[in-house]
Amino acid sequence: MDPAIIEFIGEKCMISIIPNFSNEPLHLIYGSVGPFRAGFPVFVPLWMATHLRKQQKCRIVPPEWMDMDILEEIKEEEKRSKFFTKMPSEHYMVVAQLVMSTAPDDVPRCEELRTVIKDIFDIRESKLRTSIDAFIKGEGTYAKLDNLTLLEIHSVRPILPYSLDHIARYQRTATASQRDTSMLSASMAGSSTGPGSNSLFSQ
Amino acid sequence: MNFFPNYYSIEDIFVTQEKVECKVNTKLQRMGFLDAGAEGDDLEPGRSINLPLWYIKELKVNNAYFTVSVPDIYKNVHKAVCEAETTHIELGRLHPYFYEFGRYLTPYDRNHVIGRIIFETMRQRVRHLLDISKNDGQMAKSELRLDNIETKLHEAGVRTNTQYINWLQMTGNKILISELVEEHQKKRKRDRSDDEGDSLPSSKRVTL
Amino acid sequence: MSDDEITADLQAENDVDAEAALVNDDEEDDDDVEQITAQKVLEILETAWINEMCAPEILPNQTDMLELMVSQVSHMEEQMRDLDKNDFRAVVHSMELERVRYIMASYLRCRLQKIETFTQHILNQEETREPDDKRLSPEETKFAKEFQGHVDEYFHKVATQYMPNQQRGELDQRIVVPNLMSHVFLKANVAVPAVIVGVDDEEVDMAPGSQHIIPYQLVADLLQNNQAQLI
Amino acid sequence: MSRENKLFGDKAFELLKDLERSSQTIPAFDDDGVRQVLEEIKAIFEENVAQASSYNSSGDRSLWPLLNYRHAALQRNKRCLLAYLYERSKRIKALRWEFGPIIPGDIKQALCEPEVQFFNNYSKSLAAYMCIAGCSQGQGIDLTNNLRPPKSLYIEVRCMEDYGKFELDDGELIHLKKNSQHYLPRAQVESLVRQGILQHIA
Repeated sequence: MDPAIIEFIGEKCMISIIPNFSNEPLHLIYGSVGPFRAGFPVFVPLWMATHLRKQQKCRIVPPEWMDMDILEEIKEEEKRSKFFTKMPSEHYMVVAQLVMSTAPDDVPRCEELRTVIKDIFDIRESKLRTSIDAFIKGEGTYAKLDNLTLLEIHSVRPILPYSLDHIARYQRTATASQRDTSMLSASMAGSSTGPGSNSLFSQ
Repeated sequence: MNFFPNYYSIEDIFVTQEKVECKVNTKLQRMGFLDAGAEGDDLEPGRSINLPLWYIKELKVNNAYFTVSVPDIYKNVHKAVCEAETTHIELGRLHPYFYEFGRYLTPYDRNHVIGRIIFETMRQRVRHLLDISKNDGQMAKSELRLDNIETKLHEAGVRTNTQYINWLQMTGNKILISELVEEHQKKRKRDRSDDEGDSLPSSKRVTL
Repeated sequence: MSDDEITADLQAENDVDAEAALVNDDEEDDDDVEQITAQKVLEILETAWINEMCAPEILPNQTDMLELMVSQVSHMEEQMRDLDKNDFRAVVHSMELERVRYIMASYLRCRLQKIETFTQHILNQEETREPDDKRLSPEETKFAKEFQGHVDEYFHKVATQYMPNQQRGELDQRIVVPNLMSHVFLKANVAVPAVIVGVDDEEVDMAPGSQHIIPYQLVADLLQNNQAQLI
Repeated sequence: MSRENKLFGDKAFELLKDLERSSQTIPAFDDDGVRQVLEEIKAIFEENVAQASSYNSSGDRSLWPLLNYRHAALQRNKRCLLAYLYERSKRIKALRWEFGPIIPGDIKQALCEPEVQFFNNYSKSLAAYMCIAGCSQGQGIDLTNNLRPPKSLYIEVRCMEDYGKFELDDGELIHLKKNSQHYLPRAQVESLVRQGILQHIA
């Protein structure tokens, strides 16, 4: 996995365009798109939208959530909430990135949007690192990650899964040797947090 | 990439190359070669010698020949571990394979603390690893305070972060020359300029 | 051929697909014919591809789906041949085909990598499996056996023929196996009750769409029956 | 304590350490090193056999720890040597993926004869697999292509060397001259970019 693959997966999202040409529907393997009528919006996969836009065959209609008021509200909510809020799109970063870089002219207040979306991602990413810390110190090897998008999950890959593998490995060693005596487990920092902190990841 | 040592794991072979201090319990015939200070052919009881982990790990914990002395490095971090203050420790300086070496020694530790210590230390330092992976390349290696395992995790984390930044700047999508081909081209170029360099009088080579 | 005819052909092709003309070819009995659209085939392949990238072990092969998709792709190529390569439709179809080819290539590469890493282990496991439960395709099995042979031959010529007293146990010790307890990211497709999530038998009910990080082995069976997928 | 003590297995470890340290594509096969390790293995084995038989006949257990130690040393030598070969086999496989079925002469020189054979065998099996991969009808999928998610059908490339004529699938002939720029189908020139003949500029 890398961002290019995550982008590839996100490019399947449907997005609205306004074509400047007319054509019969296209029967793609992934499903039919069209018919295309000049001046009328039609939904197409994101990869097709960016291609047509580069060929100047359409304008892209930014999704509803690409709006300053809505995103500011999401950002505030994300700051307030202890958990991860649900994003308006599973691939919000990919959609924003592709739409704003191929068609900045089609997006009102493009630069401001770019900043607020980056802010939201950064807030969530740093929240993710804090939650991971709490979860790991809480002796968890399992956690719920609801509402995190693929790119956000990817930001802690591979450190998170690999560290958990190591921790599990050393825990097995420790338990095997410690079955009888224990000199310090009670006084060990962190163990007092106890299980249950894995719920930090979601409601 | 995922750490799960097998027979061919270079990493694990490196760890098991490490030496451990052992006390000789009984006279061991013709094993004097293990003790540089030995006078005769035999290994004498009471001597202290360093043996490689690849041998130690084949012995039973309660074998009659040697008693393994657990290195102090683990005892020394005990307090920091209890206080959850391990992120400032230069693990790599304590031992290049702090975790894996400790893992092998766990059964020999009669106080049963090493296993717990490496486990707790790793748990406490994941946050540090995630954080330093965000500021790539700006820190000197010693500042990172990592052991070998952590270094690998850190490098992987930095790679993730770099890819992400490249993606944000839309520079990650080009097809690249294969790494091996590039290395090979560079080497050929180097070899060629070395050849030219050799033909120059040595006084001129300084300016090259 | 005019552009109209080609569009019509492609359309016809897809209309047939929509009525489920792609047929599962290993069933002789007409009643058992399983019908499936090209779109569905692509979805299955895409999920299999992502699962394969994220899973530590090799997963069941998707030869049937691959064959259907390969013939779909070549069929479409055939139909597009006479279209002007700058035609809007030709470009969009080609782009989609490139995406499909990438998924298939990446998927097979990923499997090949696992086969090369865990060759002996995978071959041993395949031997214990019933014909219907084989994870490798016949081509993969052939490749795996050849590959194991090449490695053995190399090792033999350079080293092992000079090594005295090789024991059976030593050979077993050298088998490389995947870490089934490695942590993976998982998304539940449906509600899955009572999934054991820890060594101490702690249980969790997974809601549809919920996401988790968990040791692979604890959820491996959820992938097999598509109750969940790796992400 | 002096570092002189002979613990066995040092040469074998060195093999591996040198290989690990090399950033080169693949360093020259260490013929001499491998031979030394094999000799050490043989020597340990023969000594152990001799002493084990005297132990069997006399029942004297006093050499048991020594036999034990040497057995571990023998296994250690084997492990290091085989890990050395294993790591090399991985790099040889990488050559096939990165350079294609023909590797540059100077790299080939770094391989010993059985390694060249391994490369050829691997190359052949891989090609056979790719021919039939995914379908029984004989139209394979080239797995050494399509390495990255596709973004566009055409890419802008600059030619890095005088390559000569290159024929596209539709029969069009392109003259690839050093520093010339072209707009070409991605799928058809991906491998030229990977080989460093073309550079992907946009």
